[in-house]
Amino acid sequence: MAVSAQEKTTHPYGNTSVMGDPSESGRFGEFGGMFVPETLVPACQELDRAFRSAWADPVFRDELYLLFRDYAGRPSPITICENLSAELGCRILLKREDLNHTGSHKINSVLGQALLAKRMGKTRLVAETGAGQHGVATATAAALFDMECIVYMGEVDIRRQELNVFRMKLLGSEVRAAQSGSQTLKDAVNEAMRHWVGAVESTHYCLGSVMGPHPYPWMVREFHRVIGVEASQQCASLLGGAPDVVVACVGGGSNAAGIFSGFVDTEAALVGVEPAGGAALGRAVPGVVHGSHSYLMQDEWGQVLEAHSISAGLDYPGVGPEHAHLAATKRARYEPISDAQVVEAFQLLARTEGIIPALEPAHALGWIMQAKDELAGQTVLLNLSGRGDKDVAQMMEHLA
Amino acid sequence: MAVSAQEKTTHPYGNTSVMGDPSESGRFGEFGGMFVPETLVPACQELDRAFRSAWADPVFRDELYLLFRDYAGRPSPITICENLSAELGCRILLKREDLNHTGSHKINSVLGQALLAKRMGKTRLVAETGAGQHGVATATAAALFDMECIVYMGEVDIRRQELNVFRMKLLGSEVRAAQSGSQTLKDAVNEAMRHWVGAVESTHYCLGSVMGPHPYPWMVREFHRVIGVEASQQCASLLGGAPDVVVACVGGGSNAAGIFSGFVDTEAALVGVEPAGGAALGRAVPGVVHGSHSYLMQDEWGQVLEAHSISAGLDYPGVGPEHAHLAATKRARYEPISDAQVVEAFQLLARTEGIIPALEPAHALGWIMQAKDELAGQTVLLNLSGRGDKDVAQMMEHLA
Amino acid sequence: MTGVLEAALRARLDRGGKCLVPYLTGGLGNDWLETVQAAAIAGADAVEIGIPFSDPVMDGPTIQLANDRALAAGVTPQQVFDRLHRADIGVPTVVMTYGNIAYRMGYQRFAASLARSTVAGAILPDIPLEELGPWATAADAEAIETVLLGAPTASDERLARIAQRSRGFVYAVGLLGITGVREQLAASAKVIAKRLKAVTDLPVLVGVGVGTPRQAVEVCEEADGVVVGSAMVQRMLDGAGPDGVAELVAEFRQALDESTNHC
Amino acid sequence: MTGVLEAALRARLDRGGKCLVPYLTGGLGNDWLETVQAAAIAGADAVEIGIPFSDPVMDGPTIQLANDRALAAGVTPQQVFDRLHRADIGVPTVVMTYGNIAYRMGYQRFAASLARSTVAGAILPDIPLEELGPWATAADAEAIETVLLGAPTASDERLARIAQRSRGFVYAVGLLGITGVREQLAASAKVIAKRLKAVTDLPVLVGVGVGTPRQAVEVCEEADGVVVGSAMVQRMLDGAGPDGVAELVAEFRQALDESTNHC
Ligand SMILES: Cc1ncc(COP(=O)(O)O)c(C=O)c1O
Ligand SMILES: Cc1ncc(COP(=O)(O)O)c(C=O)c1O
Repeated sequence: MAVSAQEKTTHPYGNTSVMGDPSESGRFGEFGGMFVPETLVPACQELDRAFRSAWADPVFRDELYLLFRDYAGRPSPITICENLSAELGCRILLKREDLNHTGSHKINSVLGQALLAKRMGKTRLVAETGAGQHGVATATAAALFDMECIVYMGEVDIRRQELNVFRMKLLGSEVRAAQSGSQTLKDAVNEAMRHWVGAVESTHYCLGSVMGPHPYPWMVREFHRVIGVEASQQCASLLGGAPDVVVACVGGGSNAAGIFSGFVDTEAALVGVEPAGGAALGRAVPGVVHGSHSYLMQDEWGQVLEAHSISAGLDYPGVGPEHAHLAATKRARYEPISDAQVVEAFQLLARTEGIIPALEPAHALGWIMQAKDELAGQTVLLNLSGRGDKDVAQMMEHLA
Repeated sequence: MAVSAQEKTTHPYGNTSVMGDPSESGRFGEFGGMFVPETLVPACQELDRAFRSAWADPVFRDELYLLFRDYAGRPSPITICENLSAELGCRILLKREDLNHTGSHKINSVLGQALLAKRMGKTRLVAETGAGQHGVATATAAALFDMECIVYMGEVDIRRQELNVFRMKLLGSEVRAAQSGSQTLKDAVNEAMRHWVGAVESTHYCLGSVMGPHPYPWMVREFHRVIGVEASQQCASLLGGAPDVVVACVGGGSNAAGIFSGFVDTEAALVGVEPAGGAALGRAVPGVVHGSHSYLMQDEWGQVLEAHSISAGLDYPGVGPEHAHLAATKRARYEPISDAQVVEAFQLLARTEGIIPALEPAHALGWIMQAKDELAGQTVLLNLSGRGDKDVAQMMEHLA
Repeated sequence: MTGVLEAALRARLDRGGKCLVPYLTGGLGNDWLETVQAAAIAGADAVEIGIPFSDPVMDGPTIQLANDRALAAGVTPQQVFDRLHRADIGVPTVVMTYGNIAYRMGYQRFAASLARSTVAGAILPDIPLEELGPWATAADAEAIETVLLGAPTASDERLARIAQRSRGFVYAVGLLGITGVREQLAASAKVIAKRLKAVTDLPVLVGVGVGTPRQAVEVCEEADGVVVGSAMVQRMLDGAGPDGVAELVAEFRQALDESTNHC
Repeated sequence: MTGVLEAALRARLDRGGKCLVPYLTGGLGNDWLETVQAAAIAGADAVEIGIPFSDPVMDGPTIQLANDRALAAGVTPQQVFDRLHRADIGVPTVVMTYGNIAYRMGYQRFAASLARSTVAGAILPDIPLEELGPWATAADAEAIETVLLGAPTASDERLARIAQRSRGFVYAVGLLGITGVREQLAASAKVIAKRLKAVTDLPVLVGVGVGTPRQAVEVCEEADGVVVGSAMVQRMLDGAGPDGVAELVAEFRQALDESTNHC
């Protein structure tokens, strides 16, 4: 079974686990943990136990594998980009998460979490969403598993993304406005957590990235590990081994964690690309918010700042703790990219390869464009985490 | 190689070929042919020769197979719909063409045609499009193959579908308005043909369905046959044989032809579903237009009528000649469905399975809903020809 | 047996002249039949009468517009036939329409209707040689001369087969493209005329892209004559009436006659 | 060694009374410190002072709004400390804020700041038992009493561990949910109080969902007292000023006293 093929990665980078299991206290090096209101601690612990047991259970893995294959359309292919490679002077391979059902990698984790929630006897899902990608994915899983679902979305985002709101409703979910704070993603996380505090017994909080309290950063990464497992097998057969560089965009960090996990034990350089206006890793200021100890954009007093990015999916001021660990241990590097470069990349991929990327992975391509001298002659695997359909209207206005 | 696995189908239904090769004169029974201006006859004949030679060439098939796999994301899975089956009382399987790159089955034919055009030394593609699906797919292939591309679209449709116009431009294509007649799909076909008449030496006309002059109906069906080949193998392993019923929507008829071809030599009932307002097969009035002899919506004098459907992709007054043949020989039946039933089906699939279908295949589901008494206990394979993202804005207005 | 269309054209050629066949849209305006008659008087050797069709794929914007206008006014093929019936035109007529109009009426009924209206010939541009059988049978039975098109894309061998099956004349397609007036005569126009002349004794008339008397004269260095469509139809659309169209026909006539020193 | 917070609460309990701890948002309005003082005079046994945080996940709309307003006015933790420094309040104070405020300043510096401002205790609701180590070390060193929360979702065994590590009192979370006034006292409120009482000698005060004097009296059938947050903060938001808040504190005081026949 493809999913379970690469059960354990080896950890050649020091004695703290590098993309292996976190410590007992849910830590990757010094990052992670379970910084949640007391009411949620038993729920997180229950989830930790349930996930450990499910993930060790071949029946659960089989079920998830079948969902991945027969519902989500996995494995996603790797596309070798001849035209783009010629243009940039390095060999570019795309891991095509854009071809998954609902159009991004998000479906991997959402199917895993819904399956787990069902196994735990939960009947409801609650989720946060920014632009709506994770909300639509969660609503999708809720429809499939016949679960009630409530999605929190910032009031401002609800107005900006009315089509995704409609999608979630079509899928049978209820969308609720997060009206506090900046009324965007981080406030939706707050509201979803608050909702969870009040409904913790019947409800699973379906978190959208490798963030939040333990076991989320680990669990969500494990559900996305399929990206890396597939990609490493595909690269083995296409390239005879790992690529020189693996690049992914980083919002919370789930797609990056998924693909990095396939290559962390190889010689490949791992590069995460953040929006310049939301570079939690780039600034490297630690904090404890939304459940974990990680890097966080904040002012001198610890008040959380708003991130700013052309891409709603990267508009998050924090980042998953495992990335903080990968950055601190220097196993991965993290680079900022400007909105303008992202727009260039978005257009370049469409024009040269007939693939309109989501703005999020266009960040990763933007970095490749910018670093092309450094990358000359190398083989670069880019995680194309989602398709650009959701961004086309925005880009039409932007480029008008 | 999966694509070539089912090289020849047997023809148990009479002595005219049923989804085998057409006759020398490009006919399926009495339908088909090459009704084009003299200028285009040599081009169609050249295309016929080129296609025959390419299709017999394992190198070409391999190349196409790799494109299908590594670029378009094939094979598309089959999803067994537990919830929907419980609701409708028959076992429903979906062939997931919605998961293909660009979101519908259209990519199959477009990759085949572009690869063939390149092989023929053509440097330009011209295409017609209605709502923009085939136009976007063609523009995609043009970008990938680095070919010039011009897409004709009705002036009215250009206004209705500005996002798809923008997509095509992003992909490097030029979109031109068809300003004559009803300014919709059939006029775009006229304009594309006119353009082809004037540029026939350098240009391949990348037709969007199993219509037009020979060899298009045959060639386009052959490129889509991958749907049926995969599905028949998948059904063999899932069901131990063919399903009881195979259902697909019919505009020009390409997705239906693709999936039918995998089951025409089995006991499975084949059902094509047309919009009630565009039921060329339902009315069964023959005509010769856009290159072939087939059924056609027309007035008593032979003037072509406009089709009316909630779904732009089925808004075409004609139908591919092979479907006329399948109808005349009773190997397939064709059923009309109302817009209202389509909207129900659209919502039902989203709510029960977490899959938002395109409005076109929602026609096929609408028929299943309507015929559920007849279908009770049967196994029904539905070709989910595309995803609904393109239709979400329209449905939001419609359901508001 | 030579048909009336061929005979009329041969008569002009025998006199050392070049043939002029204006194309006029049937049913476009109330005076379209008068326009046909005026064109004949002004020097047409035959008149091509378009029967409007909803989807004219060989036609450019001018003739498309003429079609759309006529159809919007409710014109039907039958009405065109009815008005041609026993109309005194003085030169042979040939209808031009698309396959589906004839097919829908039934090839036999269509051919019979033409014969009853004393139309000499028919041009169905989307019924090429390979598909001609059923129509040709019906047309031949009613002695309707079916004019076939020969285009630059055809091989010599194909042109020969086309010419052989054509009746009345061979319609040489002057360029790769649809009907419409161009600034310049395409180089292909004389080439196709020459190629066709090499394989047939029938009159070879060039159409598509012959929009001015100068172009007509130029192409007639090789061709036996011209079919002039969009330029004529544009006059009809402009509301020039029978006189206005006749004037243009006369200009072409004069130019052609002068070029051959023929009157 | 019993801290001042615990001592003050025990004193009330020893007199046969029930403890009342109003929660007030630090920095909300210019008169917030006067409001704290007025609450003390009106009968609070201690005052909980919220330090505004941008992302208060345990708080409902009322306290969120109070946070947002105070932050919009530019309040910083340091300003709250500065005003508390040597202010004469008359009862112990305990700050409530979220982990990141303390973490960002540095746990030691944060604890030292509290001590310098004679704040007796601290509540950091998103630093649960498992994550408490570094903060507890810093707090203990400065003799800051860290109040821990015990929630209905915890096992008895967990409640015992929480109570054992708590200082000052144990904060019993009255319901599954965030702060805010409810119509009815949740059934869970008395249950959690009883469960905690069974595992600790520390005062057990119920907070979250105690919004009226009646609810306070009801829950004190099991609990040693109450923390009243949103109801108080709502008065501050309504602009009731020190007197308006004091009035509400007095109502709670009176109801609790009457229920115990204590004065
Ligand atoms: C396509 C796509 N990529 C990336 C992201 C960012 O999330 P993460 O960093 O967790 O992969 C999102 C979030 O919405 C997304 O939609
Ligand atoms: C998703 C989808 N299905 C079906 C069709 C209809 O085409 P056909 O009948 O050729 O399959 C279209 C046309 O745009 C389409 O987009």
